[in-house]
Amino acid sequence: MAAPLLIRREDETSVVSKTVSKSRAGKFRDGWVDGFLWFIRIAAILVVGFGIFRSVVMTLNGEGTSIDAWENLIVSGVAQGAMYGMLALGYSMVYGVLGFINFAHGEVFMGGAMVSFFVAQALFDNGVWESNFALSLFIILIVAVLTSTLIAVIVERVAYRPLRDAPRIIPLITSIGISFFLQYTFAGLFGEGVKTYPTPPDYLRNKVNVLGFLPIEGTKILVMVVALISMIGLYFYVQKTRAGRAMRAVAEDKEIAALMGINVDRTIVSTFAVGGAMAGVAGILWALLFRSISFITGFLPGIKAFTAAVLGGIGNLAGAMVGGIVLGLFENVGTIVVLGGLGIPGAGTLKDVISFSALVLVLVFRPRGLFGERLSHEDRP
Amino acid sequence: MPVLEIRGLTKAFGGIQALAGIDLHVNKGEIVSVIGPNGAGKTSFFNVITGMFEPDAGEIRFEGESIVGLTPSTITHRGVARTFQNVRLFPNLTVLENVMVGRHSRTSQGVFGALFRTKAFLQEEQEIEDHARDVLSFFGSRLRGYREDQPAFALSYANRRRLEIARAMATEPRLLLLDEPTAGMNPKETIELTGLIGSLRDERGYTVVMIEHDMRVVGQVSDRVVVLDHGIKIAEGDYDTVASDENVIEAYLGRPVNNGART
Amino acid sequence: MSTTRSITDFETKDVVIQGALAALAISFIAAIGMLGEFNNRILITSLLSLGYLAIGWIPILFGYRASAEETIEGIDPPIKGPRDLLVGGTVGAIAGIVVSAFAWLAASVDLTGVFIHTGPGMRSALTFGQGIGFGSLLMIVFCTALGVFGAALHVMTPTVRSVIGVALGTTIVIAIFEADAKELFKGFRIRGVASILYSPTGGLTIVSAAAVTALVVAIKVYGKGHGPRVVYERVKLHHTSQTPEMQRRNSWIWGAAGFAVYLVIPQILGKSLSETAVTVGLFLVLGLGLNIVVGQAGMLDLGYVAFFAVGAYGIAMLTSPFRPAQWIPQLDFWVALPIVIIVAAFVGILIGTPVIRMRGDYLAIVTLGFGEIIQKLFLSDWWKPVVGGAQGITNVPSVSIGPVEFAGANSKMVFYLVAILVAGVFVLSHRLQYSRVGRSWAALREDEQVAEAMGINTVTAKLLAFAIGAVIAALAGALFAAKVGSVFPSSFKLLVSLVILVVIIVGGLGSLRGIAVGAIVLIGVLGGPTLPGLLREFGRFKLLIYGVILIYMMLKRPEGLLPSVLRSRELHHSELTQDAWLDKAGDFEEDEEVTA
Amino acid sequence: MTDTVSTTPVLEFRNVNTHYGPVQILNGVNITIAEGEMVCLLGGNASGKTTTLKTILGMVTPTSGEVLLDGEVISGMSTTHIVERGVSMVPENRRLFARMTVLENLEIGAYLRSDDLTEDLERIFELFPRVKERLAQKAGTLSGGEQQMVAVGRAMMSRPKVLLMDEPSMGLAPVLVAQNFDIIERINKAGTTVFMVEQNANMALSIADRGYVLQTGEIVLADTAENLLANPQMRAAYLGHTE
Repeated sequence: MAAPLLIRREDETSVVSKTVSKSRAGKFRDGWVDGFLWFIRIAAILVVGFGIFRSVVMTLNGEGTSIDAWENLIVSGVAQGAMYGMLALGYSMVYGVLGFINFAHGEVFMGGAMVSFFVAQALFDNGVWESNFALSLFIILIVAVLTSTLIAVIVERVAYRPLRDAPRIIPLITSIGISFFLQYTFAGLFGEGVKTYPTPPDYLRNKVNVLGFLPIEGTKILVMVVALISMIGLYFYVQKTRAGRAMRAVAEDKEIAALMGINVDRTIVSTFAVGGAMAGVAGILWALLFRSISFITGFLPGIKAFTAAVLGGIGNLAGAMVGGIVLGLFENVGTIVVLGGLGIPGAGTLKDVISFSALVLVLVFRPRGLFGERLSHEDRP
Repeated sequence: MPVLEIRGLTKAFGGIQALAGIDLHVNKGEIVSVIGPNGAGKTSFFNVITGMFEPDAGEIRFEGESIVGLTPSTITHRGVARTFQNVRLFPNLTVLENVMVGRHSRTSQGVFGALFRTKAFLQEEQEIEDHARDVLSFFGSRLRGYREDQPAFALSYANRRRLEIARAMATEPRLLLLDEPTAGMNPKETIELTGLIGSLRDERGYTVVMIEHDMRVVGQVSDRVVVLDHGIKIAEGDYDTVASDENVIEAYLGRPVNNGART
Repeated sequence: MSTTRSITDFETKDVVIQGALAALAISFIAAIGMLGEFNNRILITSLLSLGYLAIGWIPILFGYRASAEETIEGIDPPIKGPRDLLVGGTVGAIAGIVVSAFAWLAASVDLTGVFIHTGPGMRSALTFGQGIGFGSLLMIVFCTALGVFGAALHVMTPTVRSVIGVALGTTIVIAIFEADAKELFKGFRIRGVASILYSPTGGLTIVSAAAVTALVVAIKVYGKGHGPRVVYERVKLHHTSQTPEMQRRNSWIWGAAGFAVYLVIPQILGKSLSETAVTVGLFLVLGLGLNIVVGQAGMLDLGYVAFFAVGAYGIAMLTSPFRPAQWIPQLDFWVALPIVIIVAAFVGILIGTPVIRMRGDYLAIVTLGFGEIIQKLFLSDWWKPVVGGAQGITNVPSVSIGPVEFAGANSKMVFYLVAILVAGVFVLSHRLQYSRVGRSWAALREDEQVAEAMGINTVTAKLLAFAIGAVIAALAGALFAAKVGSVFPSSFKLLVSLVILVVIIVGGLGSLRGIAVGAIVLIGVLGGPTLPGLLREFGRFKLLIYGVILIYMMLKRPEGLLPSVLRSRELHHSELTQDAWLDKAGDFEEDEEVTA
Repeated sequence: MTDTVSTTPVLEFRNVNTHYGPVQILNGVNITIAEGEMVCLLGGNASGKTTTLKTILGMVTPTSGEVLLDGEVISGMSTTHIVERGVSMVPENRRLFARMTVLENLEIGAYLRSDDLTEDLERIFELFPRVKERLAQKAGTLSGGEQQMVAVGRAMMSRPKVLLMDEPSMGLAPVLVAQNFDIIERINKAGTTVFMVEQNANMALSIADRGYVLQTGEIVLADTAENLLANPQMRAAYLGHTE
């Protein structure tokens, strides 16, 4: 529900003050709730701190996680985090502009990865995959980006645009429906089986000594490089181009943006398109990292990427990337190190618990995220 | 003893000083009007009293006890009720339900009573409904009859304002804060409501603090008028004193721009 | 002025778009394998299969839509006539041509490497088992005819339309629910009817289909003034004109009648129908519970399955002889239940506390996170010594009251328990809604700040909703564990939360009747997250259809099938009136801190 | 149409009625603004000022009557088109894009133009030298007075035929209000037609040429600024005195 134009809107100073006074008022209001929240915060710090401490001590004593394993965990964490980050960008952008969580974004990502799987398969069958991997990668990247963009734009047009003025819980629920629809459409069209991308060439699977001392798997370097390039491209687009400026203006204040003559509808479409394109890139990164894909691949990474977006401060693009990497590290390192350090068995099975706990803790500790800027939407009732 | 006693009340939002050390007291059975230009800090004043914001400094005593730092619901329970400047009803609830919600802090039945329809529960429900109807009757037939079952959003603007006052009355306040009660009403409705505000004091014994822009309303019912400007009390006294105060006229109408000589 | 339009008076572009959309929809249904799979299910012998029903409605719908004009206020719609039929036929023909092209493509290029369902099965279904040439012709004729039929539905008077619609609808429903109808006939000891209606090879015979259709038409035409709606209105009128004493006496009679039906139902329903009824009942309980949190208190909880899991696991851990943690004493169901309820309420408050200050959508995502955390913990090696990890807990004993055992295998008996629970939760929801507590939730949902200013402690009110919702879900879970006899983490996936949410949203958030309808339509007919519904054939496509229904409802009818008054007010009336209000409010310049 | 070109008003309301659902907001409003004029619309709470502006900008379509810009009917057009045709607004409370730099804010004001902006920027720097110093700063970090300059500058970047000002005195300290009105006056003297909605009557009328008074959707007074200032009804409306 857009506030009617010309209703007085808080200026920046009072926005800041509102948070301040709210949090302060909170201390007085519901004593025990705040007490409980503080209890959670302190307990979380103690538990995590203790886990890390014990792990470090164990490593130094030569038991438990080895130095090599630490390195591996960190590198995997960053690479996986870069992928989450790419995906988080889409959540962040849509949230920034329309103010709702687009649950179906994970499916946009899955769609790109799924369609380009068939292209990869074809390239592999023709031998191109082996003989010219760079070209193949480029092709599947383009296919994934185009597919994801197309899905994102269609979804916006068909499902979200008519709901522009509905209470924002309505598009949220709609996006759950779209998520179901896309998942089972892909399952229906392409089958429910798990599809496995052809293996990348050997030189990518071997470890490369970065800076002479840090051995990193080639695919992971590739993932980080692709993510970095996409991020720079996106940054340039959003910060330096006319369209990007319009996008930011619409995100800040749709009504005033319209007053400037910006076509708000078109800008929103382009936001979905860019978010979709980034999801397409993320799909390829997923393919490089995990290689296998099925129709339900999108959902969990989707939710986790939303966590990353929240972690970094939703609406903040650089924050989304950083949030992704923090989450990736948390998920990889945290699982083994914290849970291992605490002596909890079967830490591997608790990976998702770790990421969702991260989500809960972030929202308890710092709802605005690491780099949280307040968006105009957040001030809405 | 004054019902409400305020000392040195201060509240800043970012750099803007909404309230800068306000002193005020309200005696039992008084109607005190707070006037001042927009942005003078009037609504902040209400928000701080009702606990929606906590003051930076200062003391608020209601019936002798400090209410600073209490939650809004506790303050309502103590006996302070308010209306809102921009009319905030529960738009989809019916007129009657809106008022019944106001009885919340004066009633106690919980899940158990509701589930088993205990005698106490049924009695209390009846009491809530009767009281709500009684409060609505204060406005004559305007909110009674078929209107009771209309959703609040279907009411006319003036009726919404009336309903908001009724809802506040249902909390059985000993101090009633009215935020621009006649705004948006036509002259006829304004006159009618002015009379009702008077009878809030005279017949029902409420103590009222009222923010109001319409000086005719202020003039007719106020026992005292307090003028705020930029968070500071610039005048206080009976209506005539305040209305002829040069400072007040200047602050209210605005000074002509000095270099405003046109070519 | 109404005008007759010339036969060529239509926008070519619009017609082509409608035709293309229809073709897309048909090809989609074919490509996901629905057509091929459903084609094996005969509805009317040698006339109609479920597969052709699945695509046949599309040309009808698009033909109807293309011929219908948007009614513009103040301008009389043009007189309907042959032009509309032509438009409908053209749309159908375009659809048929494009679909045939698709069939031809699938026949000449092997697409099955990518689109796995585009093999011979689909091709032969799209060409009616004929060669590609003649088959295409048939498809074009099929679509054109249905397009014309759709347009004809638009052209005919509403009365005729409704007669035809109801007649065809009834016939198709009787055909679709063949298995269930047979079970019912068996229950009523009139098995003979089934053998008359249905052919031994499945499906209605042409004769019986025609007879059913004719019968319904006859009833509709000659039975005017005696239809169910008229009777209902009359009963209602009669009811409202009664004195309170009469009403009270009548409600006793109704109650007794209801109880009798309740006792008899499982005897009539066969095994599979009672199984479905039990599933519907459990989801209805869950839906009503979630409705308290979402519909009444206005907090979108996406992790509701967590409480369902707590209830199920709680009972399993306390009552199963094979419980992994043998140090926990084994208890009787009725002793364990209060413990489970208390634990569930506690978990509800525990999860509720950190989230109640969050804004709506953050609350949704965090509760979703909690739901996932709990499911993953039940699955983990960490908790395995207590909850059994992926192997779950088996041999959960069934519930017994005295000598009567509500055994898991016997769904007829479980029905009795579930029905009591449904009734109890129904009464609870209803009574809460119209009480001081319910009003405080309503106020909270409408405007939290004002609710607080009216003396409502928002923290307590929200946590109360969470706790009550949790307890209701735990009750359903407890019954579920006792019914199935085992609990596995895979029964408590996020999907369950989402399906419950879909049920209450499709039915009508906040409307108890609506939720009942939602549960029956979705869970009963389509099936739950894992369990099949009456339309077993839909198994693989269930969630796809869930998605479509959800999107459609959000776009066209966000208040649900049987909306609560309050909810539709929120969504509709407010569109008009509130605007004016907001604008006025906008003119009231506020002081510094504008409403948050 | 008997109007000759020279007398064609820049902005004109012809008997405009506006409804929200069943509620009538504007009731037969007639307003005429000639080129180069500064006209103010005065009115209390809920008088319909907001709706008047919304109607000009195409966010509300009149149920009857029409709004003309330079003799051309603009009611019914989309906001983008109306802005393109030369209407621009300084919104109440400025509403800059706080997270963008001052320069970006100014550039976005000229979003619909693709020609060179240097000249316009120079013109704005000339009017407000302070703005030039702050170009790289985030708009949200500016002081209230500076923000107002940027807001006016942003609106001027589209080279509007009419500049709408919505409550320029709202929420500002008196010294800033004076500064603000000074800005408006300079803009007007530099040749831009200004239509200002204000409730600070004295202030507005001291710089405007003419004024309209709106009450519950109807124009109740329309006169030159001097006459309005001297009008006893005005004083009555604003302080409740009947003199």
